[in-house]
Amino acid sequence: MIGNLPYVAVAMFIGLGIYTLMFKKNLIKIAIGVVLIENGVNLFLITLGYRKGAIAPIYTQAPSGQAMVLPTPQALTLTSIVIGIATTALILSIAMMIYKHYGTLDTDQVRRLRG
Amino acid sequence: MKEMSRIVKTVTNFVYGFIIIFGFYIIVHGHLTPGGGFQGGAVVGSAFALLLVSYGSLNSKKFLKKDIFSLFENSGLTLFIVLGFLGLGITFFYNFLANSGGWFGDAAVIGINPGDMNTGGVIPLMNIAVGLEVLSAFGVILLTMASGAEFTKKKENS
Amino acid sequence: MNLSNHIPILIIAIPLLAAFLVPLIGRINKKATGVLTTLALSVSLILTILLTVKILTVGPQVYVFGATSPSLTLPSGLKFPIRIMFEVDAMSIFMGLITAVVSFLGAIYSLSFIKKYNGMDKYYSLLLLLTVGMFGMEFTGDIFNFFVFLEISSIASVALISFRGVDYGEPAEAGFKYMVVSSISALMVLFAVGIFYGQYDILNLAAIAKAIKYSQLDKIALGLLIPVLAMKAGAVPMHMWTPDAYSEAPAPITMILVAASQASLYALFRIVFSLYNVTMNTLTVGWIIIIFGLLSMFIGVTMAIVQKDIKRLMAYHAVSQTGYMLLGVGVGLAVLANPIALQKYGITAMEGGVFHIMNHAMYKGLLFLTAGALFFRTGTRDLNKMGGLAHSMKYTTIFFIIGAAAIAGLPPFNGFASKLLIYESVYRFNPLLSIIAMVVSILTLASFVKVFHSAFLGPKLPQFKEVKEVPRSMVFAMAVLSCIIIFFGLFPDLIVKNIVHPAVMSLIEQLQYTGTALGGM
Amino acid sequence: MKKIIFGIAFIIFFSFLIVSAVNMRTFGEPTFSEMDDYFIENAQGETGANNVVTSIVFDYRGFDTLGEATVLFTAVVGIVALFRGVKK
Repeated sequence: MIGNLPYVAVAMFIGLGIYTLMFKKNLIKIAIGVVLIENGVNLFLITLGYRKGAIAPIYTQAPSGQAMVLPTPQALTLTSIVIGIATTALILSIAMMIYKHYGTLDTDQVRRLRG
Repeated sequence: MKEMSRIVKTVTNFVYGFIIIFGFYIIVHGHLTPGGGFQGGAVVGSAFALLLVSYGSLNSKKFLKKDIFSLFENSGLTLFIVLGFLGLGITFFYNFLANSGGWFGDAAVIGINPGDMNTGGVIPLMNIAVGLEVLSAFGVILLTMASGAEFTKKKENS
Repeated sequence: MNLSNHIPILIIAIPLLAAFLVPLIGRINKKATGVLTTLALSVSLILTILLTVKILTVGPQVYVFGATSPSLTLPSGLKFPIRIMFEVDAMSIFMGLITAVVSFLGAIYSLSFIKKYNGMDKYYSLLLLLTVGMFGMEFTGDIFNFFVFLEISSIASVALISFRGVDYGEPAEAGFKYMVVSSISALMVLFAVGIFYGQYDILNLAAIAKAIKYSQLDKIALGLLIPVLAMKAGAVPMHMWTPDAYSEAPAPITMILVAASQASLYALFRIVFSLYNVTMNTLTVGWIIIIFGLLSMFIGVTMAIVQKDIKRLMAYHAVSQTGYMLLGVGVGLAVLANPIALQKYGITAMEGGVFHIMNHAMYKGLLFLTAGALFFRTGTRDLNKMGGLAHSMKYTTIFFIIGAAAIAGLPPFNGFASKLLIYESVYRFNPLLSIIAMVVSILTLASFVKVFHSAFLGPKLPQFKEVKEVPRSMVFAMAVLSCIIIFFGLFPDLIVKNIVHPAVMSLIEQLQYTGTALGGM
Repeated sequence: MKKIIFGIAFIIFFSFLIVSAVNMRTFGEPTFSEMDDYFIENAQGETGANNVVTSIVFDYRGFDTLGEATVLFTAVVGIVALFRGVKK
């Protein structure tokens, strides 16, 4: 069980994010929920690439004689972090526009005002 | 956003140059040291955020122009996809400069080496293209959302 | 340097290059952005047709990025591919054809539809990026690449849905809802990519299909992927975003959004058929998809009848028609294990479902364009306020009749052809299912008669006196769609035999999919 | 009523996550790693870059990075389109 403690942390992260997404009413809290899930999934990707007692896969002045960590998850996580920035920026600017039109960030009031 | 106190502005004037230089260092040395286009672009983007916060969104419009950033962004991305197209003779993203002796073409010494700038083929050019795109993307996002925040707040007190 | 084996990437790279150039050209003159968009999309339409002919004659195409030759999948004695690969077989080019036609007509339609709004170059850039996202989702053979293109098409469609959000409140709210839904689905796809990578250390779809051992984790990955991709496709339990997103987006964008949700439907079929195929017990998974289909059909149409906003009504019909596709292919999946039943009615059910994807994209697109034409002239989407528009908008009325007849499944139009295939094959699998399908089809006809009556018939209302026909580019787009619908309706077996059947066979045979990628052909 | 349905869905979803966390191989010992070993050995030779991760990001999986730069570009165009009405 100790072996996959990081994966349990990932499960907590994503569970928390899903909880905030489902049960919270404020738009900004929903955006935070999405960011939580993103960080959880990125953590999951990165923990898949670790090799015990290995160093980063860069050959410039690297200490010799040590194994190297798996490089592909780092490339995948880099891509998904930038995608996370893009989605977060877009969600927050849409929340700003909703606040401009309806004057409130509460999803129930937004639905009632929309009529 | 209102501008910050005098002290913050003087420290920002002093510091933001070094942050931008450090960001460009990470972009250009992407294929040797940890980092690359995205991480370097983010560092330079943080310098723009520092300027925006310390000078406030109204008078930071004087030196952070949005349409120059969007021009850089489009040109950076066009450079990136043209680099992809140039390899079309063989396949789309073919690294035609690697080990070809010309620009960025030296073959890297296999195994642990001190790192020679002239290696890596197309990768340094792509790093620069993506770094340009990311830093201007951050610039545009920061300025647009800052002026957007002004606009939405105005509705609140009007 | 013959470009013929570079076609798969050119279909994506040219619209992408155009998307980056459109804001630059927009600085010089606004008019050129629309022309450049239409040009880029027409080039990719022509290339898609060329690729379709090539695939139906030669066989599935593979395109490896960055390798020394486009078809070198396994470099020098490796057992698994290391580079990203496009694997275009009959099913993915079938979907690519829909995307190309729909986006080309959307661009032509919006040449005159979008004149009223400012920010035209941003609109065209986003339209091109949405098309690139859909092409990428359909052509790629790499699951992480599929996640990236899923994300591009989601963000582009969110930005386009909330394009009118500057002056109204509803588009922003619809965009927010769709953004949250597509973020969750993209992240769960990424979680499934992590599960596959953690176990097999490969990212290529064909290589995973060969290495998969259907362990406990793969069941979880399947359990995550099916509901999430069904949510993106608009199946019922998670369809709350569909009515808002489809009704708030500009009309040409709604047409492309329909094709975008069908691209995630295609991804669901690709994962279920090419990745898992017989390793999972196909009966239960088939029944799960059938239940999704039934729910979508029934709830979609019952919600649609009560609507009074024309685009909301059509959005609920889109949900119910997605149910038909899920039903057809679900039946095919359920009998995948026993070959006798598969030969008897499984293949015809899948042909009906897959053919229905093409037909649905055509006539639902036509209906949304007619609704857009009404909105363009009358400025309202509310059926109670509209009336007597048949007097002044002759062409739009004809196109609406064609679209409504096609969606209800009346004989001379394409809706009938694919629904008949579904009815007869599903009847042999389980009679109750096809009875429900027929009832839903009748309810669809009822709701569209109501729309036709309230929007077009009736006396000429005073406030619509000066309403005249829509500009030529919009009429042209609607005319092309109606010709396709009538052509497919009159010669359905021509289409089914040489486009739909190879697509279905390429889905069913997993070895053909893994062979092209790993056979190193 | 809605809360109960959401609660059940949340419980099912969370059980999926916990089961996958428990069943996944132990952290730090990858069962298969041929693809990554290939990258570690051949990246320097084929692409000439010392940083193996950058050679994957830009050369072996360069198309992902093009897709991802497009994602960032789409988000920027979307945000600018959303705030285009704001007077400068």
